[in-house]
Amino acid sequence: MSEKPKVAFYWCASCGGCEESIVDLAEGLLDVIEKVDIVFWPVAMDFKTSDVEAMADKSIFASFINGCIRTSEQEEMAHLLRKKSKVVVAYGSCAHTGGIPGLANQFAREQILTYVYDEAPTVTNENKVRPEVEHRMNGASVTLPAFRNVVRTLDQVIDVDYYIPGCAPTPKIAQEALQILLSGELPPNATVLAPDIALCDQCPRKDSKPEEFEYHGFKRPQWTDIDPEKCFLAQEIFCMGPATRGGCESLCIGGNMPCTGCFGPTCRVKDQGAKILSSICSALSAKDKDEIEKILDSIPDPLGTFYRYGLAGSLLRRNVKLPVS
Amino acid sequence: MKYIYYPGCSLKSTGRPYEESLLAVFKELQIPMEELHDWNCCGATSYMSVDELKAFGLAARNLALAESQNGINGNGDPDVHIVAPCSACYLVLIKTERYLKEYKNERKAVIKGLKTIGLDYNGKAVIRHPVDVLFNDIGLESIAKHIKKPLKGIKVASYYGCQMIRPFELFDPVHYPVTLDLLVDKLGATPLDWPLKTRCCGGSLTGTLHEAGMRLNYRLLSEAKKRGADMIITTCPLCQFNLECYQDRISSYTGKKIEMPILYFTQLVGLALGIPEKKLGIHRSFIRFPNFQALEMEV
Amino acid sequence: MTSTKQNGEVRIGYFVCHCGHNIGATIDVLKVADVIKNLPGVVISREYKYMCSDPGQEMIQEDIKEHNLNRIVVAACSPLLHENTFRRATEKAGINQYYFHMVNIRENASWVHVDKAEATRKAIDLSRAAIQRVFFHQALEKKQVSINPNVLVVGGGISGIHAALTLAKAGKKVYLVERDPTIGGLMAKFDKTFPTLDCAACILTPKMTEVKNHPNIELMTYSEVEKVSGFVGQYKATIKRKPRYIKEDVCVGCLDCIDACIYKDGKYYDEFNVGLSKRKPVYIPFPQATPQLVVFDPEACVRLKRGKCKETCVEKCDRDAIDFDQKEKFEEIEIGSVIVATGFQIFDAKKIPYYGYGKYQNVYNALEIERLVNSSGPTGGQVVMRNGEVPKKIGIIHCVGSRDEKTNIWCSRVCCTYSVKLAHLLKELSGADVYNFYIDMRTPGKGQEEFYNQVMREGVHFIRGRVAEVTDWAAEKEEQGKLIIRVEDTLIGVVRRIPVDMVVLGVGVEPHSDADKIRRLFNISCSTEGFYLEKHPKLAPFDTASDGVYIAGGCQGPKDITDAVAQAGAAAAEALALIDKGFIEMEPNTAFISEDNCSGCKSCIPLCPYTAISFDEEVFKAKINEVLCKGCGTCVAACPSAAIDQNLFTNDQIYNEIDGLLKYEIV
Amino acid sequence: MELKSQNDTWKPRIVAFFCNWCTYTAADLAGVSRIKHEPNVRVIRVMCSGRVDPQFVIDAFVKGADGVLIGGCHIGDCHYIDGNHKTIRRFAMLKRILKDMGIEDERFRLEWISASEGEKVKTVTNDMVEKLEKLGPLGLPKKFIAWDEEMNHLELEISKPKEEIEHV
Amino acid sequence: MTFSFLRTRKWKYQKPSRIEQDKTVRRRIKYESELDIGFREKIAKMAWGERLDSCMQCGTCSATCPVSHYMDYTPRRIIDMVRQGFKEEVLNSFTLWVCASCYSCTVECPRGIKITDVMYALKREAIKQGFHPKRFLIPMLASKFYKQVLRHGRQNEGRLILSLYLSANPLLLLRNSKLAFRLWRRGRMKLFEKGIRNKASIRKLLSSIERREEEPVQ
Repeated sequence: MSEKPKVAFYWCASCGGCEESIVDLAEGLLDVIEKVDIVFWPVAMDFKTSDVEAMADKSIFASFINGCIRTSEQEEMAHLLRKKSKVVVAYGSCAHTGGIPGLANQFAREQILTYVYDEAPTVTNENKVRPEVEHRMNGASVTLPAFRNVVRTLDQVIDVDYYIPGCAPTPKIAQEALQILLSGELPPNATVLAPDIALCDQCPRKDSKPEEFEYHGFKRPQWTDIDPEKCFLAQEIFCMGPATRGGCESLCIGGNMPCTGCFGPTCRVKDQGAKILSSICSALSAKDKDEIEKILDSIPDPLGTFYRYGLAGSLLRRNVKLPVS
Repeated sequence: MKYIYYPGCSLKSTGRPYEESLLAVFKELQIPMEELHDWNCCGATSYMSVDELKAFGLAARNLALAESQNGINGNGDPDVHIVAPCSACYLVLIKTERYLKEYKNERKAVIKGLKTIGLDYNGKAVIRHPVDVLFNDIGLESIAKHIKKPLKGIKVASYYGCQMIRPFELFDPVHYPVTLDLLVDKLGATPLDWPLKTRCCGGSLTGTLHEAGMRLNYRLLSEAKKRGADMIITTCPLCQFNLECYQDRISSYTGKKIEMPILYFTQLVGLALGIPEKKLGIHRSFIRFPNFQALEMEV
Repeated sequence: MTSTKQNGEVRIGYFVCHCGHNIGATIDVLKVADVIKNLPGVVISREYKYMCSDPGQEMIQEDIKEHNLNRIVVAACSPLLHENTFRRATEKAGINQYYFHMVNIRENASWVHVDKAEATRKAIDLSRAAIQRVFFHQALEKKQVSINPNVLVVGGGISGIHAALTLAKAGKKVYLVERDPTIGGLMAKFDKTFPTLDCAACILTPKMTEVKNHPNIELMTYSEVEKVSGFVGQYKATIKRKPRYIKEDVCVGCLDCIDACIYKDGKYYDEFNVGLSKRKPVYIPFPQATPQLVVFDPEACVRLKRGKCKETCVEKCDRDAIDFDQKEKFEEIEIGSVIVATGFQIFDAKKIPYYGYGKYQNVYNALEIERLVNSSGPTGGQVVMRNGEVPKKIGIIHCVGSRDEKTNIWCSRVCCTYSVKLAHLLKELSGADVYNFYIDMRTPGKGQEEFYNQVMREGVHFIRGRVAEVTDWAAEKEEQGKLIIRVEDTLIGVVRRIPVDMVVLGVGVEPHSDADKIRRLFNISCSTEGFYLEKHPKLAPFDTASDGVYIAGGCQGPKDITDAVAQAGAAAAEALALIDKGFIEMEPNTAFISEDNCSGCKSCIPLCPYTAISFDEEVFKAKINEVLCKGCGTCVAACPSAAIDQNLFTNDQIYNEIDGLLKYEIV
Repeated sequence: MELKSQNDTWKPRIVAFFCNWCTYTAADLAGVSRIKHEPNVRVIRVMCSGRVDPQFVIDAFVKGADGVLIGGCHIGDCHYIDGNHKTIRRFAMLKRILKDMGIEDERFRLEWISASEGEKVKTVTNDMVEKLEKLGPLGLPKKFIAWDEEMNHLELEISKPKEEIEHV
Repeated sequence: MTFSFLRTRKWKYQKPSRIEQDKTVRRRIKYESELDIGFREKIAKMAWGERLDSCMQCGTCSATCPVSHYMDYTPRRIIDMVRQGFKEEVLNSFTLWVCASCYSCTVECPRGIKITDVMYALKREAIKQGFHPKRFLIPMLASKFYKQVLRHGRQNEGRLILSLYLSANPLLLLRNSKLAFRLWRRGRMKLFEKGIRNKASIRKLLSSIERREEEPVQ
């Protein structure tokens, strides 16, 4: 047993889909278990933090952490695993670029708490109870992790060695990544373990995109009869494909849904949203201001569209007007 | 929308026929209008000569009053249209509005002053001349529908004066205004094309620099007469006063008899709309237009 | 950070220029050099009085050799001015010229700022940005493009004619395109030219004939440039040939058809005589028109309008030259360079209502007077007004539509002199009393002041003052029935009313109302007023920002015949220099696609204005044709996966420039 | 390493991307004509305003610019036919994004300045500086540091023994 | 000056001599040191006249002015004199007071100078510095008007003219009595009219608005 490399899995702010994706390896999972020794996986097995603390520094070969970092506990765990691991892998969009939870960076902490605990239509909370960092009752005290102001990607908290993109990472890409890591020939630091070329490269609808085109407005996929053979952009349905790293086997496209960008940008791009904006808007048909605005109105939530998975990891990270604390 | 009527001092005295005819015509055309409560003098040219900032303050008080009267503070209704029939008032209000918009320090000082008497000025008030309202808001076509007595056979010289037209090009070209002529044409009369449409009548110079004032008015009257005008219509109480009330004196200086009826354009419109003369204040004129009776006989 | 992945160790030499006091007076050059010295990668940092001087350049070269420098940054004037100077110096010292970068601390800093500390800070920021940028510079080669020796001349006025003849004489093929039925332009309408009073027709018509007969000139009248594509050396232009309804090669210009027309008298506005006479639907603009061909006016000709006519003209034409079925034709020509000489138009005096043009029949504009005094004009040179009388008193008003914020603010430059000329001609021909009303009398140039002096001595009145109004309203008896000019005689200081019979408006000149169309075809910029913008107001008044496109004559600004011809000659010489060199070197600022990174999303393809990007169906990736690419960088900014980059303006270079500019903040 | 005294009084810093043919030439003209204006603008020359990648704009803000100005040829006058059309389209969308991210409208500006409009360089610069002075610093680099300040608490907590934390 | 304010005799239409002959012998030259150098700037500030300097002395203003015949200096000369600092001459000039604010000059000026506003500024300056001629009606009218509005909030034409003529030249009253009577008979003149309701508020408003001269206009 002890010869097998030790591996840890941990989840932070995430939906659990990434954990699911590991289970999704199916038979592949057995191969993995054969090759490695899982020393920490709170979702599946009973380990305690103290178990990890007891390990020697750098004794874990690789820690796969998914989810972004929102609470003090997640920070603490990230730091702990960093200390104990040789390699830290950000697993999935949330850890990689912020993911869906990263969109919370549009709002202040207080806004979120108010909505979630007071205003959400499904909530009844007459006493206005809010989670507290520490609660004392009858001389005893209970603690909760602190809810931070900012949603962070993993690499904004600790140094990250590799990234496995995707929401969630496909079994194929996860397995390939594991194999690379286990092969012993480690790629250069901070590599994203997926092809460094945009999705269009592998897109089955690539040929159907015309060379000359312009956008007169954008249709919403849920209200549109989508031609299953034709490039989404050519149908004036917004698709993140051109600005998104490939490697996902075009799963969404196969399901007749446009790409939403979960694999993040290619390594040459600093800001995925800005890039797709630049590319799409350059090709609008409008010539004057009002026409342009009219077309742009057909994208009702530009921030959520361009930065669906990348807000926390984008250049600006967060609404800069929001209070610091 | 309700227009706010800002009469100014003249319309309450020498310009009474103007006020009477204006109100009558607006009533006939069913244009809602309400007098500005507790208005004060606009300051005219004289105030500008003594203290400009105070002149702006004086005029701005009216604008502020109008804004609060039309409920700008209450429901944020931006439709504050002040109708200022006297050209001098009209220009002073417009100039105030423009300059306060353009020059920050002045605006600050004036608003500060207004606040001391419990008023606020937002720059929302729009200043309109009745000619502008009739021409652009009501439209010649809908006026034409109300015409009961077309003014056939009379030749009318439109005298626009200075301050309605200059220095800002508002609703008429500064060099060759046409609105009144089109109106006259619509009423059935013949507009006269003459070059002195916008030449100065002298304003208050008739009272202060008598000779200059007389000569300016003589030029206007004699040129209109030479070109065959039956009457001159004006848009400003001071122009009307100058042109009308000094005619006998000008006649005695020059030795040439001049008898030219000088009407307000609203009086002319009123006649065409079939409003009785008395309601239009025509009985207050010094010089009678002989054909009025005949006009009433028609139709 | 002294080395980058691709470029090995970077050794930067930084040189900052005082430019005498031009930079030194506002920017603390010593301090700048001192700060930059400590930046990573900088091996040497120096300041010098005049960097562009020979010793300055030698200093750079010596330092390159001595310190083994491989990057050069010079902070001095604008790169538009001296970038090439320093690039050459860099090249001479043995390193690729594109390892050099220039920082503009004169036009962008010292000349426009007063605060010394702030200007110095700005110079440091800009220099730091350049230092960070040059890390990512790479060795590049200029690309060469061959030059097609054919030249397109647009506009057949005196400038266009002169330019075309100059080029043709040098043995180059010239296409001369003119939109009117004849060449000759405005000058053909003039009678005499100032200040020498030689007859315009006598000096112009021989040149027109020469154009017609020159084997190297292909004359395309009644034609317009419709479309232009390509780039310097390799332009393609589409010329629209409007139908004359005459077979050009058959018609001999006998003009019999004009006599035969069913209209016995002229009925339509005569463009050549600016409306002072009428012409028939079939006409020739003027007797010496070149080419000698008639034109049918489709708006006027009954046959063309209604499709039915007795066609007496066709009957009369024994050469069968009339062809009513002619259609617009489009011809494509290939040229290497272009001379634009489209001229100017005169100001429309109707825009100034108080001068009564168009209202009073005896108010004329200057061009009408040119025709009126012309011996071949509508009155045969008799000064007879529209009411049939000979004027006894004439007022000439200068600066109509010039020097006025409400119309055109510029001085039209020719009006003073032509007004003096017209005063002389009118006085001579009619014997009338002539009054000139001027604001300032501007008669610079050879012989002009002498001419003015001569006309003054002939007894023409010159009154200094801008006319406020021309009116027919008489204040006194002697003014009855006259036009009264109201003006302040500013030299005496009184306001005068001067009754005259005839008023001549010295209208200014302005860009053609459709000047924008041509301008955009050839990518020429314009100044605020709309005249075409020259590359440099002093040193390149005939060149434009578009390579291989030159301008001449009135389209560049108001000018007289002398200057127009001189400029046309200069433009032609410039085009010849380009042609005889045979090729042109172009900046290697093209975009390129890294094939490994391109996903083939085709986002870039529709964005290229020059169709330089194509899709390679074999590898399913986009490709840029380096020859067609002009280096705008639009595709680079739009590539969603950053697979495109641009030489000289790479993403890395710009990011580092931004970083360098703003580094001061994080201390 | 840098000049330490630079931060004494805050002055807006504007990063400007000027196109080579119109606005950069106009800035040169302003220089030649000695039209004095505010010294806050730092110009980066690009061949066409169409080269300005939205990433550059965001990057400039992130690196500490208080405003970003793009200068190009007037519509219809682009040296590259219609590069500025692309700029204006991207600009419109980028403006929306920046607004959503809390960056005020006045901080990001697109101006058409032709080669002959040296005077306009001055008016635009001065106007923008005036507006930015009113808005105050954007200061993103400092803001980022401030955001991450909250993570230092964790390190404090980690460094303390467990029991202590429970009673804090 | 030869203005005769009392001339009521018939004027025949005659050509007046247009160039005035001042026969008194006096020093007509001004040394540069006697000029007021700050005058130009002061007036430019007061009159929104940033463009004063661009005047090219074309004379359009004078030629278009309907009353320039009555001026001692034409508007063009006034503009130049302001620029050169001839403060006393300008403020003593009748030109300011003859200006009827018809704005013709402002509209026509090819350099966009707001000449009417310059005239207003000069009037203000002249009143402030006490420069205008005694018993000259126009400035007196302005100050009477000013006071009346300050007191009542509105002005009354009849009473304004009455008080003006009373203090200037009671004979003028006599001349205009017939006109007044005719107006009164037609109901177009009242000597008494109430002003605005809250008269104190006008005074309060106006006293609180004071321009501070040192403040730049823009």
